[in-house]
Amino acid sequence: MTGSAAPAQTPSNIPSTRAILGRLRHFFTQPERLLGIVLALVLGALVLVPLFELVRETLTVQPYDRAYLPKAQPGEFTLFHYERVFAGRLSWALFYKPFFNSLVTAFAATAICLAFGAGLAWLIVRTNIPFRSFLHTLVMIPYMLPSWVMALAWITFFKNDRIGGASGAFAYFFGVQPPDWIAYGPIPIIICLSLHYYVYSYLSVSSSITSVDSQMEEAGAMAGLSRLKQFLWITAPLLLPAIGSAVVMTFIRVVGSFGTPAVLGMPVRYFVLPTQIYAAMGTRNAGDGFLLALVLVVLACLFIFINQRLIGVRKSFVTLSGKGFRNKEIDLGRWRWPLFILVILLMIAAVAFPLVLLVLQSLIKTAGNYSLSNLTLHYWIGGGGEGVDQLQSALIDNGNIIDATWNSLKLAFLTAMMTGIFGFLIGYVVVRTRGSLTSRTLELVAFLPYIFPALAFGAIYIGMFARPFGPVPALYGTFALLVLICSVKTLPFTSRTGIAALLQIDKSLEEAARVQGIGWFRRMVRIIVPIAAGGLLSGMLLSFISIMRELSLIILLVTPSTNVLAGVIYNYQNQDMPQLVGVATVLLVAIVITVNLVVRALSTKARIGAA
Amino acid sequence: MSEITLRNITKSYGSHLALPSLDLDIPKGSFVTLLGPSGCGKTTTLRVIAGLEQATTGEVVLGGKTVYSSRNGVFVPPERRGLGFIFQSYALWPNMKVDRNITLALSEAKQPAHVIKERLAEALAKVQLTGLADRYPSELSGGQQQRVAVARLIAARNSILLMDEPLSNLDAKLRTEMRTELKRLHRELQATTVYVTHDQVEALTMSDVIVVMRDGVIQQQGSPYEIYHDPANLFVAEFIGDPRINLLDGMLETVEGERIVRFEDAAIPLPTSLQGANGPVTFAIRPENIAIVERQGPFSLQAEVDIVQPTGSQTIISLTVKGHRVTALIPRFETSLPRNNIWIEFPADQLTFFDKGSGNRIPLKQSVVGASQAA
Amino acid sequence: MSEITLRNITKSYGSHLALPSLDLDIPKGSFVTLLGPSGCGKTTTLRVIAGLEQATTGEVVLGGKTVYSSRNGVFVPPERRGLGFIFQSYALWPNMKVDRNITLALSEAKQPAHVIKERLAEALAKVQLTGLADRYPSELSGGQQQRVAVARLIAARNSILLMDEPLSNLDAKLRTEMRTELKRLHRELQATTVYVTHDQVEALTMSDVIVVMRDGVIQQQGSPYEIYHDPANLFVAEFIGDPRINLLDGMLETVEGERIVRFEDAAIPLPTSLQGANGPVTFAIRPENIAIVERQGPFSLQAEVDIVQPTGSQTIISLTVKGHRVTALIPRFETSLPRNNIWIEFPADQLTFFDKGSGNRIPLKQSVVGASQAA
Amino acid sequence: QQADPKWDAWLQKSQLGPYQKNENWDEVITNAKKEGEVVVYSSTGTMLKVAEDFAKLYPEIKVKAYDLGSEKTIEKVVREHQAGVYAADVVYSGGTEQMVFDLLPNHRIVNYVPSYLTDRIPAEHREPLLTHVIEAYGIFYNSETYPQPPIKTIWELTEPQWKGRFSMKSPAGSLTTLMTLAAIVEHSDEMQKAYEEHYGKKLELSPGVENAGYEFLHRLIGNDIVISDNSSKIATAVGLRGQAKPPMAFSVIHYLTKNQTDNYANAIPYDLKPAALYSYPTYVAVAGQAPHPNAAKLFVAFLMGSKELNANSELKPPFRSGKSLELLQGMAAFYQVGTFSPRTDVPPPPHSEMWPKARKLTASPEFVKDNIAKISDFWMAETSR
Ligand SMILES: Nc1ncnc2c1ncn2[C@@H]1O[C@H](COP(=O)(O)OP(=O)(O)OP(=O)(O)O)[C@@H](O)[C@H]1O
Ligand SMILES: Nc1ncnc2c1ncn2[C@@H]1O[C@H](COP(=O)(O)OP(=O)(O)OP(=O)(O)O)[C@@H](O)[C@H]1O
Ligand SMILES: [Fe+3]
Ligand SMILES: [Mg+2]
Ligand SMILES: [Mg+2]
Repeated sequence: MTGSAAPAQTPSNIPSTRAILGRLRHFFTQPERLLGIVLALVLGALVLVPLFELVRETLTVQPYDRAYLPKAQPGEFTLFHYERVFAGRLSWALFYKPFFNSLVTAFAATAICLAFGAGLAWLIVRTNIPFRSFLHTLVMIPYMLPSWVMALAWITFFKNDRIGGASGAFAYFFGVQPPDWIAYGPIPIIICLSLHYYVYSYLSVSSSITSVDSQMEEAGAMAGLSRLKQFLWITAPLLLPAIGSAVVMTFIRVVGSFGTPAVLGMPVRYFVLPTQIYAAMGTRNAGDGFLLALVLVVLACLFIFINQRLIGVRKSFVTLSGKGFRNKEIDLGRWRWPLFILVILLMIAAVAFPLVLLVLQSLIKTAGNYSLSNLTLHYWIGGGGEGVDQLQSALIDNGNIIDATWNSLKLAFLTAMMTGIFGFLIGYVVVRTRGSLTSRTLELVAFLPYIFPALAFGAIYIGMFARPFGPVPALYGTFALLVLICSVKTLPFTSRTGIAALLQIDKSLEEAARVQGIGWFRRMVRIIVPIAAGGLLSGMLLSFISIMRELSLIILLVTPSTNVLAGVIYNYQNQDMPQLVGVATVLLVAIVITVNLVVRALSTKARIGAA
Repeated sequence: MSEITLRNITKSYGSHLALPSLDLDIPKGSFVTLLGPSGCGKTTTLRVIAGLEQATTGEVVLGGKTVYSSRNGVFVPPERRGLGFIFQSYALWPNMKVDRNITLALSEAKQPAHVIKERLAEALAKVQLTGLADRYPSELSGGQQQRVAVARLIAARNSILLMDEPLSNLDAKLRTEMRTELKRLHRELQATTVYVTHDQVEALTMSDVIVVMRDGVIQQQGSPYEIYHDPANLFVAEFIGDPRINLLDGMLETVEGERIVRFEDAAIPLPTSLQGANGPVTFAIRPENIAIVERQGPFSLQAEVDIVQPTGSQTIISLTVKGHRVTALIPRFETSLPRNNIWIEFPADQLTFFDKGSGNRIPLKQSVVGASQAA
Repeated sequence: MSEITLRNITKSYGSHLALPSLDLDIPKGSFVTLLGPSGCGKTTTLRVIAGLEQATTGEVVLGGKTVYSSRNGVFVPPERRGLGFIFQSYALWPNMKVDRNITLALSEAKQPAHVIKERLAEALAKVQLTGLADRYPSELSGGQQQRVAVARLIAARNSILLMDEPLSNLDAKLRTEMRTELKRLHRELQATTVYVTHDQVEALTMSDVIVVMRDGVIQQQGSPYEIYHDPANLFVAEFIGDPRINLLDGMLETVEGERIVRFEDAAIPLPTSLQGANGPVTFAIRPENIAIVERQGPFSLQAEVDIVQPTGSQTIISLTVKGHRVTALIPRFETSLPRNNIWIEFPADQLTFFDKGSGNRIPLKQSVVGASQAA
Repeated sequence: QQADPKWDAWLQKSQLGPYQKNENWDEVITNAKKEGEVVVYSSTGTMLKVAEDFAKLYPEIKVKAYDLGSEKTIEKVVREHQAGVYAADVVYSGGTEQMVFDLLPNHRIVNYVPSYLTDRIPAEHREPLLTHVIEAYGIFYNSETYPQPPIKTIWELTEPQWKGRFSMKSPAGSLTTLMTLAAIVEHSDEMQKAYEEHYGKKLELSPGVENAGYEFLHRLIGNDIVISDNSSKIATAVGLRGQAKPPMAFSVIHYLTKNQTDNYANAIPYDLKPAALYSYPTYVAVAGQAPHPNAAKLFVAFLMGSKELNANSELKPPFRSGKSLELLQGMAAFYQVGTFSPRTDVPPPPHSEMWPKARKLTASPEFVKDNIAKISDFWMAETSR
């Protein structure tokens, strides 16, 4: 009490108990503080406990370890996994080589993503390339496709005789077998990942370019700098923070991505960390699996840290504009149309190419034969015909696909809602308590799920929610658990957009309502939510998209009645039913794109304007 | 009667003490301006009154009711203080049309529809925006947005109005006009108004009382006349007045019973009532009080014309007097003056003296103040 | 000799014609201000001169060299025009320290290191920023940033300087001071300067020539004196002067060979040299030219005092005269006036007349203009 | 394992394990119908078809069959049990190591053999765990390109002409593939013999390699083996007609059916030394603490085929309908070459004439228990070289 050194220590200046109570009451009547504490606790339980569990599992004897540690009891403390993974005879195979491969693909893909993303952002935001708003929508579509779609398409197209059987479309049409290095391994992995994940760089850089005053470049021109030097010395450094965050986001996603390396790496035994995690989990070697997952987590943290060290200090660059801001459109001159065509070609490669192949795949009777007579609509509308698998019902009465579609939609929708609400609340608390410990902690914790490998996250959630967890009843096997884990995993999307959206809203907008006697809840409903809706909605769309195609996160948690579309596709893939893989994937993509376009159209109409 | 009372208010942000200890009484119905440079704590004071910021210690009494007291742990949140507030950014809600912006608080307070309608119409009429009720704020010009913010205030009919630099986003001419309108509005509503600005012209033109602040400490409090003519210290003297007041170093002397101030080679006789001791002194003269003469007089100083800047009704003349830069202001449009052959005079009754150490004004005896007022 | 020549420049953005057709000659070494309301095409004009924007048609000649001609397909890009430019937002490069901001153009032009060092020191000294070379722009105040932008200009030593509202981000007092400094700078560098502003005070105080624009069309071009005293039309008259000029509707009549203007029940005798025909007319009088008298005279009108606003050296008085709002300006500090019992007079030689239809000024015979100038 | 009263109580209530005496089959059926539901975790998608068939016979009982793949079936059971959730009734999976040496002793599952079948199944397929079907990996070649088997001994696959032309499913994530590798390693003396007979020289082990079984894997991988994620694709790759240089592969032999359905040309060199077939069992068991034990029993019995089924039963395709279904019951969906019932009284499915005679290698549960992790590690180390 005496610690609050009042200038004059007369007894009346020492706050009374009542005063302290009043202060406390005031503290808790500030909704953002109370909310902050509640959110921090809930998120802590949902995010930090799994992280703790992950670490704990790597340090204990697992049932699988019996063969190695005959005397140990499962659950005992051990450093066995660390020795085995990092120093043992197998560490090269188990860890170092995949780790190295991971770094190679991830760095290369990140670099290409950055080049694509930043280039497109510049073209679409700054230049007079034709049909800009159309292009803006178009370049986001690759992100809506599941990333393995591209890989499947790639292998369908470039498959050579290494894995034998039906030839790929390339060999079929051109009569030449593509070499192994084009068909499998690091190069196609890098290309496929790049064509998918460049969207992060695009979004980050394009919004940053918009906020760079083009007068900076013009001042460069007045100083006699050539176009190139203007870009290198002025624009590029200003974009550095955006580029940095794009690099982090992309790298983490790419290095943790499983589907594409699994499809394209396996035939030439090109393993990366996620495939090793999957393999370890598959042989029930949870200790190794979790430890490798932990490596990914640490790698991501390291990356974030380095990025902040290198770039974080200069965050203030872009916010430096006052009155007289200008965003000038650069005239591409005669390059206008050629560049437009180039972009369209890129989009054809990233969007049309896989989609067309998938549609084709869903229509073909016998794999590898692309002649017209080999096509059938059986798998879409039934009707049978010669050479089709009569036992597989067509989409229209394939309960399997239809139920799963329904589940997927329900799951993605509920997740989007949940993350929308929580992203908003987190954004609100983080922005309103900016500078405080609560704010920083919350922001960090809300981002953590992003760096958590999905498979390990799912495995740990089973353990946590199979029995009552705190006040929460055992959720295992319920749909609610799926919604929960999906919400937590995709929370980074909405919390980031939520924070960004709320930062745009001047505090005074809320205070103006406050002094007029409008209570907290009404303020949220009437003012803050409607204004933040645009930004939030784009975050929710991201959640929706990623859950629609999510598999590794929930594969251990789904039950037949809660199976999702991605799971069905996975099963068909395993059962080698390419037609139904095609049907279900096309369906999935169609849903995602449609929902996206509809939501955007509606929000524009409602003056919300999702980015 | 005092409508707003701040007692011993302190406010710290972390380790930074924004308000060391503030006492302020604002009489009912008056227009009080908090004036000071950026970061001096004006906004903080206003927000403490509104309850948007909780003071660290002290007491706030509004209309006789204690709304904050650190001793008794009282804190009435802003939504129950019933104040009107205009923000620098206007804080119009971009998702609502003008009418909704003005009436939201009324409809949230469950006022009957016809009351809301009446008040809306009245408020719009007062700010001359009738007919624009159906626009979004983004479809209005800066000046119109400002008027909507005012209309919102009018419709709420609060007895205390707080305004935080409401005109700072407008351009010069519009500001001149809105100043007049806000002043007129205050006369009509008779609401106690606390107005924050760092623009001294706004403070001079609109206020009943000006409170000049610096680093959270009140420097001077008084009518515009007092503040302009009898600044309490160098800080206030320099802060008020555009172009800036001329500050010169002189030497106070008593020659044969007469007090004079010696500046370079000129000696200016002074009224004997000046209280300061002999020795070095800073004296100040406002640009408009410098007399420019075309012939050398007994107390005149030779000056060289540097820059002549007509602003319309006045002309600012930058002069060099014995190596010192001096600004004069004459009440007419002048595009050029002869560069040399110009003399200036400092009328003795227009000089203000400041202690070189403390920067505080050296007072005259009371009767003499009246004399300078008549000048 | 003309340093900058624009011939028949048009500029359209898509279907929007920002500059319908512009001709402008700017003499070497002069300080020319483009003045006009927002969106009138000032910035566009400046950017066309700089080459940052390519005109749709026309010709730009800088220092005798054609740098743009739509007819011959000539276009010299900005980086090779060798101009200095200050942007409204200063456009300092936030990733470079002050010294690099100032010297980038020099090192780009492969100047030897010692020259660069000298010029940097000189430029910093001129803008009084010596010692801050090692800061990032974000570590400077608004005024200091502005000075860095000026220093960048000084160091480059271009013979043509273009400035786009360089003072609009500063607050009032700082602006007054920077105005003087820019003016002094111009005198020292003797560079041809084109200055864009929408602030009429800046234009009046700094320019040799003011070019008033509206919707891309030049309304009047002349010295500050001409623009202020002999506005070509109602638009210019209203745009120039703060507080705004008073515009009143009267009736021009000829009574017994004498010309008078009738306003309400007063008749004001006019110089016979006024050329307009009898009939309704708009007449204008600047606030500072209204005489306030305390006794009714032959041509006086009774007025009611509405608001009194002292700005320091002057006081703005808002009056109501027979239902019309009239603003007067008196050159002293006044906090109140008796509300009634006030009369005002419009000195006949201070009135300006405008055609009610076209808004153009009704001229006097040439000799009489000189007379009004002496007043 | 210590005595666990709760476990014991459940066994008693469900009449399983030691309490499974004088089984009254009608009572089981009645109770099962009362329970009304059965939840099956299965490693194969075929179970979904079985579920459909089961529903035809017992419409009162709702079947929830989960196709999870072998590793996830086990993962799910273990995780659920660890968390105290008892959702599954029937667990169906391969993977001797886990099923027999982890799940069974830890009471995650309990062995159940319908009493009426006891004498129709050889003991090794009843104990410690009931085998539902015996499946096998076979070496596949393309019989269109090679009218005669292109190799005589498995060692030829390590020769240069098969470089990059032999594929198999990755054992990481496929317990059955791992079982195949285990069979090869366990029978390393036979592997060695085959080598020495064919090449007429002593097998030289590479440095650090323990025996002929490992040596074979070492050389096979060194010969640029192609790893695939999917056996069906492998069968397609080998058997597609019109290939000039088709690869060979390890594949599940029930893909031989593709020869009929899709006109592929897959064949197995049955005379291969030491063997062309590597068999492994797929187990079915009642889950520990199953909520619907009677329905589980009924489902297990259904899977094994009806009482009436015998060696002379007349079975006609399509097997999953009519009389054949009534007889085969749960076997109907499996009834094809490559999946063989352990019951001695079930007629072999079509095209499986060679099955009884051909030489098969099988890994024994004990060997698997002690060596499977080592083999898995060996594989990982070798493929990452
Ligand atoms: N939320 C805050 N956290 C920390 N310091 C603050 C905060 N708000 C204000 N301050 C500091 O308190 C001091 C007073 O700030 P205040 O906003 O009251 O100044 P002001 O007089 O309104 O200035 P301006 O004219 O720039 O609006 C400043 O030094 C400011 O940096
Ligand atoms: N890049 C552009 N694209 C389309 N229209 C433009 C563009 N730049 C300017 N305009 C339009 O051209 C007209 C003139 O603009 P300009 O910027 O020259 O005005 P200004 O006189 O400088 O105004 P301000 O005082 O607001 O800076 C305006 O109507 C403006 O909307
Ligand atoms: Fe992805
Ligand atoms: Mg403030
Ligand atoms: Mg402009």
